[in-house]
Amino acid sequence: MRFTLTEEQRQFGAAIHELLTDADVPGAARSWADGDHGPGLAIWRALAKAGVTALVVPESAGGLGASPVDLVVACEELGHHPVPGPLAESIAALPVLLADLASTEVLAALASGDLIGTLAVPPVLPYALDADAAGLVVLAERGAVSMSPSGIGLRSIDPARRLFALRTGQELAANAGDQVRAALYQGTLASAALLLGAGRGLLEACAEHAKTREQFGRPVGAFQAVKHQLANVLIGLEFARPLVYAAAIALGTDEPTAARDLSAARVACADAARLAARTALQVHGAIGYTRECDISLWLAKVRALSSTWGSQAEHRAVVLAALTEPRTGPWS
Amino acid sequence: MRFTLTEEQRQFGAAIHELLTDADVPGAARSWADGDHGPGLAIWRALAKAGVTALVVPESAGGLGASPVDLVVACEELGHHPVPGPLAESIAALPVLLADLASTEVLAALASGDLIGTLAVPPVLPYALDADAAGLVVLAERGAVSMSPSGIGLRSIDPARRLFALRTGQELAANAGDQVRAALYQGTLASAALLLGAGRGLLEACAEHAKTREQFGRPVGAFQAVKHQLANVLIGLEFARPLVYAAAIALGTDEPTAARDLSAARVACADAARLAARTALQVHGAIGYTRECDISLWLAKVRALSSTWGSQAEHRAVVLAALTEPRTGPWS
Amino acid sequence: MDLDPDPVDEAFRAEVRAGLASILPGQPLPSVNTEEGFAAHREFERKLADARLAVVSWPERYGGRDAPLSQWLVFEEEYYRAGGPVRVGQNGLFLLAPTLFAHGSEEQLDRILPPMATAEQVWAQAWSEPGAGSDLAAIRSSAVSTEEGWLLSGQKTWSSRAAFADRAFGLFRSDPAAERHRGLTYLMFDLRAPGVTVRPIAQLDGEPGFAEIFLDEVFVPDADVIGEPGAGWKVAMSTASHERGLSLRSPGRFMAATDRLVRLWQSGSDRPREGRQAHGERIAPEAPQANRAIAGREAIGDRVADAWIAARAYQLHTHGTVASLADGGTLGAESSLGKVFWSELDVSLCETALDLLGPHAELADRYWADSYLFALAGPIYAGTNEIQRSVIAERLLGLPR
Amino acid sequence: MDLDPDPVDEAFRAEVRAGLASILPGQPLPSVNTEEGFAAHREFERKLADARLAVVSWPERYGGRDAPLSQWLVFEEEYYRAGGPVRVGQNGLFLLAPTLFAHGSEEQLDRILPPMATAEQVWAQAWSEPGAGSDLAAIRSSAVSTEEGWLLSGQKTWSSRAAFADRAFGLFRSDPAAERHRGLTYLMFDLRAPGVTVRPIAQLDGEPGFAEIFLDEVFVPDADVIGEPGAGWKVAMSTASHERGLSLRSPGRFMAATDRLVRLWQSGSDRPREGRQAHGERIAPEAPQANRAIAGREAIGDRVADAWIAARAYQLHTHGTVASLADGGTLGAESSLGKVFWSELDVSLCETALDLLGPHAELADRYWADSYLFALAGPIYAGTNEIQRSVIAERLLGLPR
Repeated sequence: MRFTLTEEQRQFGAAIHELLTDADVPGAARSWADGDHGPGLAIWRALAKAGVTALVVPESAGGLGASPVDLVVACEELGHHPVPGPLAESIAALPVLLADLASTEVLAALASGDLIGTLAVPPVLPYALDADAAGLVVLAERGAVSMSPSGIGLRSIDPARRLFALRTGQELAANAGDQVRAALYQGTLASAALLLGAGRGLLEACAEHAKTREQFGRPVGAFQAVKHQLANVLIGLEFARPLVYAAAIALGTDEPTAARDLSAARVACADAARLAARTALQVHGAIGYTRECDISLWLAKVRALSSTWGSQAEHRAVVLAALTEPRTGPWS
Repeated sequence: MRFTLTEEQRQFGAAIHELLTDADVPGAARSWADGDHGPGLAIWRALAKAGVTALVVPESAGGLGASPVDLVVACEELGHHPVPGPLAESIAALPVLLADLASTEVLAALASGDLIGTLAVPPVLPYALDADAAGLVVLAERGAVSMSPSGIGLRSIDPARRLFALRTGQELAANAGDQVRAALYQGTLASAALLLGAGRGLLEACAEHAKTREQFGRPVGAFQAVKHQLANVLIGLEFARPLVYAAAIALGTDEPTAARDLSAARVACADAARLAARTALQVHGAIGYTRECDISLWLAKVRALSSTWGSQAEHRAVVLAALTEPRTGPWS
Repeated sequence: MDLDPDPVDEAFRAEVRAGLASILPGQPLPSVNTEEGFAAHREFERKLADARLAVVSWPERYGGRDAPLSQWLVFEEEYYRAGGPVRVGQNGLFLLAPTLFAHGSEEQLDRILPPMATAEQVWAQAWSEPGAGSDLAAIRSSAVSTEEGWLLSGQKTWSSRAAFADRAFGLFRSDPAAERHRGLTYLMFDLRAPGVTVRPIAQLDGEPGFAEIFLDEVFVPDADVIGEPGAGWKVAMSTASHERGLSLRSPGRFMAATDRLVRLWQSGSDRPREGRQAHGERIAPEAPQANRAIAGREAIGDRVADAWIAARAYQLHTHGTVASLADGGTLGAESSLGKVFWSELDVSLCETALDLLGPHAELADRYWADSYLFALAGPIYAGTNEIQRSVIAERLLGLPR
Repeated sequence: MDLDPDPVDEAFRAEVRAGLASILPGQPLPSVNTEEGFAAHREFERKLADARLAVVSWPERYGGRDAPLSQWLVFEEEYYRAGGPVRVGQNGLFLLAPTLFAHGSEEQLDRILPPMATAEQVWAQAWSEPGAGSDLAAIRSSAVSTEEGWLLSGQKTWSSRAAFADRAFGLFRSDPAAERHRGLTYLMFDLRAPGVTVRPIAQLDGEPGFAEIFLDEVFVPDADVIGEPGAGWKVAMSTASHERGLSLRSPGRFMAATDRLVRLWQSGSDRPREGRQAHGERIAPEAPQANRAIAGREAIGDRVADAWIAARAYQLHTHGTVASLADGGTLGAESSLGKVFWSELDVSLCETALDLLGPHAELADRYWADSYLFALAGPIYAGTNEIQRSVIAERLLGLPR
């Protein structure tokens, strides 16, 4: 047993972090919210060059066939910064869903980043995220998978997310329940890592703010109430992270505990990110309640993401069921 | 509407507080725990003289026939100090249970304090508290009420509580479901007020400790972490109290919402008292973990009392059921 | 001690209910944070004033009914029950007016209250500054005394309603040599006066719910000082207690929201029960099937129960406060207890509803999503909950500063 | 990155399991806080040492197996899984021994470790003083240097195991002119030496789990100073990090407790599954029907899930720490994260179990009631969680002091 990232994986994460630090991700997220996908798509291209979009695509189709652990490494950074667009959908769920259903060309295009995809899987995932920015829009309903004409966009409380209810279109497969479930698992794993990253981004912003913002003649970070709240956020994140890696390992090796481990990771990551969001708002005060403040980029995203790819109640129920009646999973 | 105590009720509460402040209640509680009921019984006699034991007994039987609000006033102080013995049983539940079932002599003896009673109502109340200190031990099971020979005493985590599993004895009534339920309601109300009082006792001890105990060169109460924890305790108690009075009013006027109001009050009082207990231990540190420290008199009592007279889960379920399907109550 | 409804209050309730039913708009009004919506809300306030429902607790001469506090609570219950629109004039009605009643001159009352009641004049608050948030005593905006009055300069921020309001009130440093709580003066000013620049700030929901106000030698006559010059802190603190306490968050709001939460839990829809029409809400209720898909929702039941218990506790606690005030009591540091309690209750009940809505929770422009974003501000404004907890510990528990 | 069990570790696990099965008592031992129970626990430790299971991670020459950290965790998992008794020697094994390995002389290691491993000598800790709890640097007990050694005077308190232990270790002020962290010396002393008075203190459960120690010119030879005189704070801090971190609360404890909680939730009984016999526990498992009567227990399911998730997180986090230490990493302020996490997890999982037991929860001398009382001490000792949170904020997040 060696429960730690390889040096290569660390470097991969650091490279994505560096790439995104140099890019103006907050600016791109704001443009995305205003309907201008340009800067965001430029970041996607840079990420594609770094291999992020190819991770989950099989090697046979031009992808990297990487492990779910690599996906987690990438997604934590994508949430950390926070990159707009249908990340869990395009880089995690769809490559799994379509591995056997789509042509090599489609998979290769997903891998190269030339094609961005999104999907809806009602009722778990009733809306397709950012279908207006995607070249591939997939609907999976009752085991049937089809290409869908994208519908009308609905606003999310996260202005950088637009949601689309889909109609059935050209059928890709009629009986793909197993692939759909596998895709949901992979997307859920990505969402957990995205939430973890978002929590980290929020905490870092808080620490920075608490060191510089002064009230009552000293930095707000010198007050015990602020210290202890931020310490709790760090504790939440630090103990959520190993659960995500364990879930990635279990998913990658198809362990019978994979569903349990995945749901446990999602519960912990979403709880930790929610605590980070609540705390960030409290530590920032009114400035945190504005669009101008970067923490707003994470606040609503955490709320939105933590209720998609399964709700907290749903994932807790999965864990409980797995503990008491082993071998059940969500969406099975 | 006038949702405030009368001047008379305030004075009644103040008188009990004064009486108990002058008595050595902590000493009596420790003796009670050691099996010596003497000092505790002396306090019971003083309370009887002040009218506490007669409150719920009908006037026709020599009692005061007072309102449940008066009972709450008294019980908050009894929890506040904290008096040992089967309080909710002897001064609240039994007078209601036996009003129609027992002789006037028995009721008059309960009222005068010459007789201390206790009861078990399995499965809600599986053990009779302090049967070894009671002259009247009652078992109510499946609607049947009987005088019971007291069984073997079991230790509670509160050393001042001894628990007795009962066997059926001389039958008082075969079909007294309504009276049993009414008795449980009255006892639950008393338990809520006892918990509220215990929370207040804990908070006052904390405030005193925080003002005098110094660490790092200043009183620990000057630290924000201590301040904010104690503020949360006060908030919990202050917003639990009106729920208890509302429940007392509803019970007294036999409102259809009585069961809901009672359960709401119990949930809030037990939660507030539990928070007070946890916080008290944290604020006191190691000294709070000892028998020598007075807060130990409340700590285990809060834990014990908050799981008897219905659990928190049970009472929350009652509230939820009443909101969605009005006219249901616990134990109906 | 009783909870029996007062017959006079209940008669008043019936009148309020009927009055509101006749004037509440059939359709949700557009957002108060748009020019159109602001105008629509102002227009609705005028109708409320015409029905003598705008300021029921004020003296008749200012447009009120001299109603006791208990009836003000009845009004609030009915208003939220009916789903009435956001009160566009709330800064004036609930913050400035109580200050004027306590410290204003007869002339000020006569001049300011009537157009406030009709929303002819809508007020913004101008408390915070970039360097003075929780630490309000760090105010640096200045009021320089001149022969004719005062010249205000500096920057205010987080001014709610300032994007479209007419006038504003706040604290200014009138004695540059004095520090912190001393040497501050409470002043009112015109948001359209020369020297005033208002820059709207987009809130989390994207709307300009508040703004920055830049002041450059803005002239204010002496008549617009409230209380004594230099005594502004004391004057403002009486308002702060109102802001934290009863007036800004009456229990009616939470009872109505909790009622809705219970319906959402029970049926998967929070549409009003038959016979009750929600008026004036911007937002459609959730679809009936919305929460049906949420596995594991049973476990959320406890949180629904807790939300109701807390809302009920807040309502009862308020009844107690009303009785205590009627007996001549005053509202002091106790209002900090309520501030922390209602603001956390509000967030928690919205979060519970969103969790029940699962993947539909993130849809914007819905009742619960909007309420949630609004609730998030509660623990921050009117003195952060951290500040309130310190106040509680020091003033109510006697802990050392 | 993997979680595959190491075959060598698994072979070790099998050996531990078999070894424990052969020596664990068939009946719960009497409480370690009684004279009889203390002796029984000491006797059990001797058996453990005979089986070379007492100190698996120590060098062979001191009674260990030179086992890597991963095998120490395996040992702990098996020990808790089997329901092994409280380790009576834990103060020595988990606090003093790591300090000796880091700062002790060869002579000290040779002299102190072997009888510690066999529990021939049981150690108490003597950190706190009446005026020095959270603020450990306020220590006033003195060590006066003499020609032959040191004379210790003063008062220690909350010394766990001191009522029946043989020896103790702690910090003493050796330079009366120095303040706070400076001028302290780390010393070991005999609890039966002339001048030592031990006064047992009754804990919440009524048992003398700790004691006060009064010292009146107690002689200690130079050989019983650990590290340099005056450098005691630095020496002690290395121990403190161990106390907070891995060694005092290995994940095995929480996985075993959570397993039991799940059974309680599921079946109303937490009796071990067939084929697993709980050894050495003082307390009988709960009766099978105990929680059947608890209405509303469904809502507790989420808390059961959360307890398991947290225990699993702690276990995985520990695997990460083991890997990081194997790569040459060190355990610093990060141990504060674990301290807060495990201590809150412990309380919360016990509270969940008690809530499932309803009115049976308060019965004393049962597994969960005992565990709960024990868990309550967690957020207090080894540095209160408030202290830990400040350490986390300052050292890991860089917030100003």
